[in-house]
Amino acid sequence: MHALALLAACVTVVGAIMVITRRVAVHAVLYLVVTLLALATVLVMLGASFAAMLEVIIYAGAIMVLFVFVIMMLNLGQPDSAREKEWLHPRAWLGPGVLATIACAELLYCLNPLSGPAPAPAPITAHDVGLGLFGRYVLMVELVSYLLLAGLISAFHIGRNRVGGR
Amino acid sequence: MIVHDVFLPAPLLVVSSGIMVMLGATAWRRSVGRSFLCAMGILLLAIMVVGHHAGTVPDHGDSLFVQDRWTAYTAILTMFSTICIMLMSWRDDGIMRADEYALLLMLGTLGALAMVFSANYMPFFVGLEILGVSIMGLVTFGHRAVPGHEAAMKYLILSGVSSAILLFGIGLAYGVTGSLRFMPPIAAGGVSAALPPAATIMILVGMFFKLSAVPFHMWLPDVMEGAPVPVAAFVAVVSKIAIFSPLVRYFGTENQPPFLNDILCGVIILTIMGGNLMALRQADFIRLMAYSSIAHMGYLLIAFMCPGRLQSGAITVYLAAYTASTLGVFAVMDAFATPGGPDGRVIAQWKGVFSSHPFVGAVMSFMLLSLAGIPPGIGFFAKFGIAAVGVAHQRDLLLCFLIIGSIIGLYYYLNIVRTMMVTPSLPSRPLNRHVRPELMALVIVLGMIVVIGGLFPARAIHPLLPAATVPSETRDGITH
Amino acid sequence: MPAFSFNDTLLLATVLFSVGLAGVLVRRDLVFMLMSLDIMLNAAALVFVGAGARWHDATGQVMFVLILALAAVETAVGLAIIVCLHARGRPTLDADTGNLLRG
Amino acid sequence: MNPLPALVLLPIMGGGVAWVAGHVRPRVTTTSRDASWWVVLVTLIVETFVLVMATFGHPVHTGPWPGHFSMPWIPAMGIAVRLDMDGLSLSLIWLSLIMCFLCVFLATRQVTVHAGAFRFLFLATLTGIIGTFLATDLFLFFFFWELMLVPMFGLIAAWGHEDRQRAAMKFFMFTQGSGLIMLLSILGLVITHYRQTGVLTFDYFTLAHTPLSPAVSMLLMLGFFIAFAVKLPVVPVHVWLPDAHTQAPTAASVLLAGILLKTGGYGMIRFNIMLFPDAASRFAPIAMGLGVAGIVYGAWLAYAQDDVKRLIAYSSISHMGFVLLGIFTGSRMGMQGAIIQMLAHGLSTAGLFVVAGAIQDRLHTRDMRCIGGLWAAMPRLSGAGLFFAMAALGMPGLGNFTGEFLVLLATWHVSPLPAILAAVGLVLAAIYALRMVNRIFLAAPRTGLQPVPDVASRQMAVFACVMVFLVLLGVYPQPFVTFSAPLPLPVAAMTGPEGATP
Amino acid sequence: MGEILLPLIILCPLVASLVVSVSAGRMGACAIGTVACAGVGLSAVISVILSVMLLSGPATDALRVVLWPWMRIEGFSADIAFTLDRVSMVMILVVTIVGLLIHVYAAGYMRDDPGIARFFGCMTLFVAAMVVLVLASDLLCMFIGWEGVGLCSYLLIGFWYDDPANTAAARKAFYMTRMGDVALLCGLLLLATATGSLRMGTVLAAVTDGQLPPFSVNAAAALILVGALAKSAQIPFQTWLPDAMAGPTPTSALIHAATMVTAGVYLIARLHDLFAMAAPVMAFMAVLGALTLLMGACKALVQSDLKRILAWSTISQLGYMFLALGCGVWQAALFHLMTHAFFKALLFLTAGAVIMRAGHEQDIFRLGGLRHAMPGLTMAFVAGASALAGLPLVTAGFYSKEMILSGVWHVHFGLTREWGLSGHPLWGIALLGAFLTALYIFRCVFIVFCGKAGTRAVGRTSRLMSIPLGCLCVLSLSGGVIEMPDTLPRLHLFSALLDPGVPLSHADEPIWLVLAGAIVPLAGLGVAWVLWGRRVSVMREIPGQAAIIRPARDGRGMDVVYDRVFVQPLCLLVWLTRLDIADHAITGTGRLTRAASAGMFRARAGVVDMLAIRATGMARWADHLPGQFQNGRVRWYAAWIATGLCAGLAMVVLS
Repeated sequence: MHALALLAACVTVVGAIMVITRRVAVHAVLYLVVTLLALATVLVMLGASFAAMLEVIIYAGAIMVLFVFVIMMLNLGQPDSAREKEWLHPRAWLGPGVLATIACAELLYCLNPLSGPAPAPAPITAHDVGLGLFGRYVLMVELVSYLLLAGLISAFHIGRNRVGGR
Repeated sequence: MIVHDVFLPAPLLVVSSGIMVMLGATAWRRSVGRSFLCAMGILLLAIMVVGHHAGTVPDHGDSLFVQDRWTAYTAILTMFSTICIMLMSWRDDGIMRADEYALLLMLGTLGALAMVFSANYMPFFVGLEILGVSIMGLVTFGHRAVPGHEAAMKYLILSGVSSAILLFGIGLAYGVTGSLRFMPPIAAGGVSAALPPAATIMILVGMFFKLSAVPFHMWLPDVMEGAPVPVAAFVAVVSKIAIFSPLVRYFGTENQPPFLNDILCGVIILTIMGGNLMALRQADFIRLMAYSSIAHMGYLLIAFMCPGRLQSGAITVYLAAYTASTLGVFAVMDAFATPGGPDGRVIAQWKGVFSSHPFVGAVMSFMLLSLAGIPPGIGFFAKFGIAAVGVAHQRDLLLCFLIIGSIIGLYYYLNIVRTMMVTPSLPSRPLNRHVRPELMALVIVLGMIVVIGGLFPARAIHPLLPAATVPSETRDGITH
Repeated sequence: MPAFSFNDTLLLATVLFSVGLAGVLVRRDLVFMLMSLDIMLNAAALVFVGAGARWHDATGQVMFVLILALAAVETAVGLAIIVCLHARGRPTLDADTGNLLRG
Repeated sequence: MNPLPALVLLPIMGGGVAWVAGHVRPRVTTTSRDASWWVVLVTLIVETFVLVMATFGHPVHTGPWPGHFSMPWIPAMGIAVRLDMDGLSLSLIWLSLIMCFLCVFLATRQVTVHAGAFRFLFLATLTGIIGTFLATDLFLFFFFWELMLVPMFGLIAAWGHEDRQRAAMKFFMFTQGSGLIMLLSILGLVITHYRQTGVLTFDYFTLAHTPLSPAVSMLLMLGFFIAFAVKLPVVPVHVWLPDAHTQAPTAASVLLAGILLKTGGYGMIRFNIMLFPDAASRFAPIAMGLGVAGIVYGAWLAYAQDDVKRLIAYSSISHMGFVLLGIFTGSRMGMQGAIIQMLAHGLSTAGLFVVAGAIQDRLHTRDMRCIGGLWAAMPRLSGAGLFFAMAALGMPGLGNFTGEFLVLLATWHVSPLPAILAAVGLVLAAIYALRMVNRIFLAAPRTGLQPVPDVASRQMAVFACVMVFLVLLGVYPQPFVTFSAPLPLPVAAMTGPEGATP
Repeated sequence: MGEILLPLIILCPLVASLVVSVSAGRMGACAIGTVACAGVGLSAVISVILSVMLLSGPATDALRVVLWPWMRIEGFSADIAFTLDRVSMVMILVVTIVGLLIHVYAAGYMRDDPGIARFFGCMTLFVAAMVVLVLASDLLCMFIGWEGVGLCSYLLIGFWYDDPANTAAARKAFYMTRMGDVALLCGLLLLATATGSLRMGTVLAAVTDGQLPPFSVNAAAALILVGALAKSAQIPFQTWLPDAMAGPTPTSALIHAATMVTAGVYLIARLHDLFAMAAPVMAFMAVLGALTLLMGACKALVQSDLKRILAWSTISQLGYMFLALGCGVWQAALFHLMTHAFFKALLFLTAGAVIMRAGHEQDIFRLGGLRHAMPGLTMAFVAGASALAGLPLVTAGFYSKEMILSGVWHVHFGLTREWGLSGHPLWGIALLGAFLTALYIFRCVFIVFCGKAGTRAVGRTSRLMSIPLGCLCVLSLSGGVIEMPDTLPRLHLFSALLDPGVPLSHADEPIWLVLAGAIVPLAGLGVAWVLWGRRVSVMREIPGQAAIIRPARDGRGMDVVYDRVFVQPLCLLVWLTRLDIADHAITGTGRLTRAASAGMFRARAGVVDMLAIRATGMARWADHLPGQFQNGRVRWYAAWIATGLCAGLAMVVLS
């Protein structure tokens, strides 16, 4: 395995851990961007360059902007110290942490006897993905458009309601 | 070349293009009434074209969608429920202020239909998400904004978690089999034996969450409580049917994996007991219905667990009974609510309804009795079918819990009936002036369905499940 | 030239998934919850891409696109709700306090 | 025309009309004869005609028993509307009708609040009960079995006395819960039959020939037994009965005690004994023990009551103990005794409940410590009460004695000890019955009782009819005995019935 | 014709009863009395006619009427059937004729009572039931009458229900006899099981043929005996009869002296073939009868209530009858039954008239010197008293008692082969009883009618009342001459009538036997005269009453025992079982009682009820628990999802 790959994986995991442990939301968003970028690297190494591009552009680009926007809008830049102090208390995170660890361990056990050499196929190019997207899965694309429509309308309604409700 | 690979059941087509039409109409001139009418027309059309499809099934059989009698049945059930919910919410003044309600409802129905017709993880998952996102929007339509948003938030987080788990499971399955075909993964060469079960379990967790089986049920009461009454009905009915239909397909096509038995058993027991026990102490009608819906899913899973010639009848009748009775309860609740007065959400408000609104009280108790499984409602036959299936498979433990659960259920359903019979200390209020004729018609129609279905359930017993589940034996052994 | 075997991908995805899960479970702030959710979804997406690489199938990446869309929608709606809740008198985005809906 | 479906459907249809009629003239007073009451009366009269037709008409022997009706219902599961009638069901239906007339004349006129709905529920209960007596499709039987509970629940919960809600819930929970166990047994039997023959049917006569292993048949029989035991009621599961009887309005009490309990006995004869004779005979010692316990325990608790209706309710438990005892003696004599006891108990207890209801209507209390010395004020009512109390304590010459004697005799054949213990129950019966008589009727008049009107002569005439029936059962039960005998299950080859029915 | 007339004997009083009951409040007292008397009178006339017809036929002739089959079930059959043979003929005559006389008397006695309709309704119903009892040829059919008379007795004892004591007495009577009835029923069940029928002929034939094992015979006989003892108020059931005097006097005369209480005697006489096969039971019965007669006499001697004296004397006389039955001389028992009916009815009716005219005063010590005020009644009472005492030759009682005495003297109980029991001690007891009888009844006579005037007599005895008294006077004085001891002219009309085959003659009996029987009552009379009769009475009261006699006089010996042993524990138990636990705790009678009452409360509420409550509580608790889970926290919910996931995966991992 490439050292780069190892590094990317490590950065991903560490970044994720940093995301969930930050007190300040903006820091967490930044770490999340780091995580996503590292993940894009991993995707590239998996031969999915198209996916990596999307990850960078849409995820790290668009979605994270949403986060930042909301955080700034709500003025969450400063930690809510009274509340977040509790976070330092082991009581608050011990149980969930243990639960997540158990889930992780069990999943890892299921995957553990890893076998079989990694196949070394050619990378899947954007062409292949495009053929899939607009060939077999064209209906899915249409459906996803409805998903986006639903999200749009929901968000619209929620937002509109806020104004109208005042 | 593309068209050859596309197989699209007509209802999906109709509903999705209908949504476009509605969008267009909204863009042209906003009118809530028109969009409702339009939506109902589309749904009726979709019901009519159930069974037709566009395109052909690909030769290799790896189609995204599938169409058979089971899908047709559940699709009709779904769309019928949506029509009922539309009628229920037609002149609801909280909802009528926004015309996107009908749109969201249609989108949710589209998602549900996508799940119903799916033969592949992909449309299943996308449909699930469309449904989920629509529900998030719908939940916020209530009179009370904050609970609605809180409910939507809860639903969002939790369904996000469950979606992630589901997706992870699907991903594992895809990794194992290399295909997104909708069936339990089977260990193929090169991966560990523990991987397919793990994938199955993760998928199941996702499904159970949507089905609100205990211990993944917690969102349902909160969401239903925060939502307006018609939306609560939508959550309780349409999303349940939509998830149950693929569930049957998922495990119906193959022999069930052996480890599934224990898990299902445990979940069923937990679901029946949890749902019923928690319903016992509810003072809020909608929460009670939520828990009762959880318990009903538990009963339904019993039938799901016991393949055989009785299974299809049991499941179909139970679904129909559950749909009709639950919709009936919500419709009556809606009819009972008055703009300024009680909204019928608290059980105590139903005190003395038999004196003040005899018709409402009678229909309500009728629906509740049907839910409790007492004749002459269709619920009686439904529960009978479930028990028959259980006995045929000698699921003794489950049957015990079925009976215990039913008795507890009886208690809380009857408790409402009892409350309605209490003579009110206050003089009875004047009758609801805002009688909505379409709502009354809906209540009457649902009542008729429950009665006629209870008295003549024969029509619903045809084997509708995916062909593989029904043994090939014909009905020669039947007397008469 | 994939440097990751499928199993390694799964390993990474699992860890990522667990971290995301832990985040949802541990944090009380809704924004953090949404972010953790995104991490979990990313983990799932990673599995798909890895599996697609294993079978040399574009389907994995198609799924990736779909998951991406989902994540976008969920984040959008979630943030809308957060903004709305914030405006409605829940200045803290604490998911634990001030619950109106409880059994 | 086949009278059986008409028998079942007439009451509920009439009830619907009565409900509507009750809405036509909502201003109802006790004195004005309102339309819905007349509808009920007409319904019952028509029903009586139909029943006469069924009794004396010349049946076409299409089924194994004299009366038969069959219509497919749910063919996919082998369920059909199968109604069959033999002497047992016929006599119990007659009893039901008599009870209903009694109620209509004496007890339903007092209901003024939502009288139409009351009458509808009343007749709906009757439909359920008659259906239970007639159904020979196990599914249909269960259907009616559950169906009769709902209107009864409504009657108790809406028109009952002070603690009606709890009583109604208790009643419903117990009977319904046990019904579910019976459902499992029914399904078990059907599925077993299906496994062995490949025929999926709920037909009683077909299922009766299912070969069963002893353990299975015992299990299935127990399932049936529990449901019927709750309904009968047998002592450990009688808890619902005192409350329900006490809190129910008079008409509902009459129906409950008069016929609803009889469905339990009917079920035991028809399903426990006739479907699982072997298992029943193995179970007989326990059942007989339960019966004796019921006799003594019921009588004992009846003695400790101050509430009139509660006292009568406990006496019902005691009497139903005899029924259980008789059914499980395993001999024809015991079964006949049980049937006669059911008929007689229906009449006598119904009479007592009507009397108690009349007292409550007048004095607004059921507490025996507050009522007393009614003879001076109401000699007619008191005379009726005395008569029915005597019937309840097993006075020879009245119906109850005939039943009890036959049961005791049959029990003595099996084993003298339970018979002696059951006979001791008769002493206790005397104690509670006379205690009641001496508290209410023949006692020093209480001070502070305002003068109350006696029952009218017309109503006395209704009482007199019931009394005549009781005396007839007491001194000339032979026609009833032959008439009400349950016909044996037909052997496969047999086409016509053997039993002597008129 | 007999077939039509026989049911009419029952029907007439029954119809009269119905008419009287239904027309309550519409007919006047006179009309009611007329109807009742007419009903009973018709029945008496018919029975006389039938008796004549019967006697004109051969001796074994019997009139049998099967009205309709009662029950016909495999293994058992019973009919509503009646038989008029000579035994029942005697009884039916007694019942109807004495009944008629008492009815006529009662028509006068009860004239002013507001409840006269109820009274006559019950009285005529009683006659009907009694006739059923007597005539029934089927034991089960007889049981109808047997219980029917009990019911009427209950209703009539509690006739004046305003006084709780009266209703209590009525209930006591019913309960006591009901216990006996249950025993009798068990006996009948035993016989029915063994023979498949309860027709007397069938049963007796089966028994005499030896179809039944001896144990069954003995058991059946013992059970029937218990029933008879209870009905006839013998030891140990004697306590109800004195209390039963709470009813109107005609009731006491008819039911508790003349007819109903003798039903037990009659029953055993009818079944004497059965009892003949059960020697131990016979011996037991004889001993019990002897004890009862002695005890009854002793009790009667120390009573001060006139009606109670008569009641105890009834018990005592019934003891004679049981002694006779036990000794196998059932003819003598029946004979005594007949004469006893005459003179005891007479005594009661006279006593009733006396009491009524003396202003409802029943205490003999407050009465006194009534001889002058009411000479007619005095004569009647003296006639009855002498018949009761059995004054030789002139009274009916003498002959019947003599017959019993001689029968007892000759009896020998062969209990086992080598060991037997002679009847001589019993004879001694009976003789002693005869002495005491004379003593107590003449004590009563002397105290009430002689001596100082105690109370003022008011009014007159009405014609309606005096005519029956006259008739009964004649009957009780002369009714006995149809049967005489062998020492006297050999006249055995009565025993010949009953059992023509075997004339009951004891030609070898010593003459002193008869003499003893004749002298002892006279001696009793003399002693009574010495003690109470002279103008300056030696003593007003039995000496030494302070210590021993008071409890006896109270007449409550057995009552107290029963009260302590049965009634009070029962009442206590019931009291405990009806008491609320909270109430009881407040009374604070200690922890033990509390625990006991808790247990009893549980028994009352039904243990299962309790369990159900517990179960509900558990369910509530279990229901509350998940409520803790549903606390509205998203994280918490998500944690449950994760837990579910973990559990599912663990299943895979562990498998």
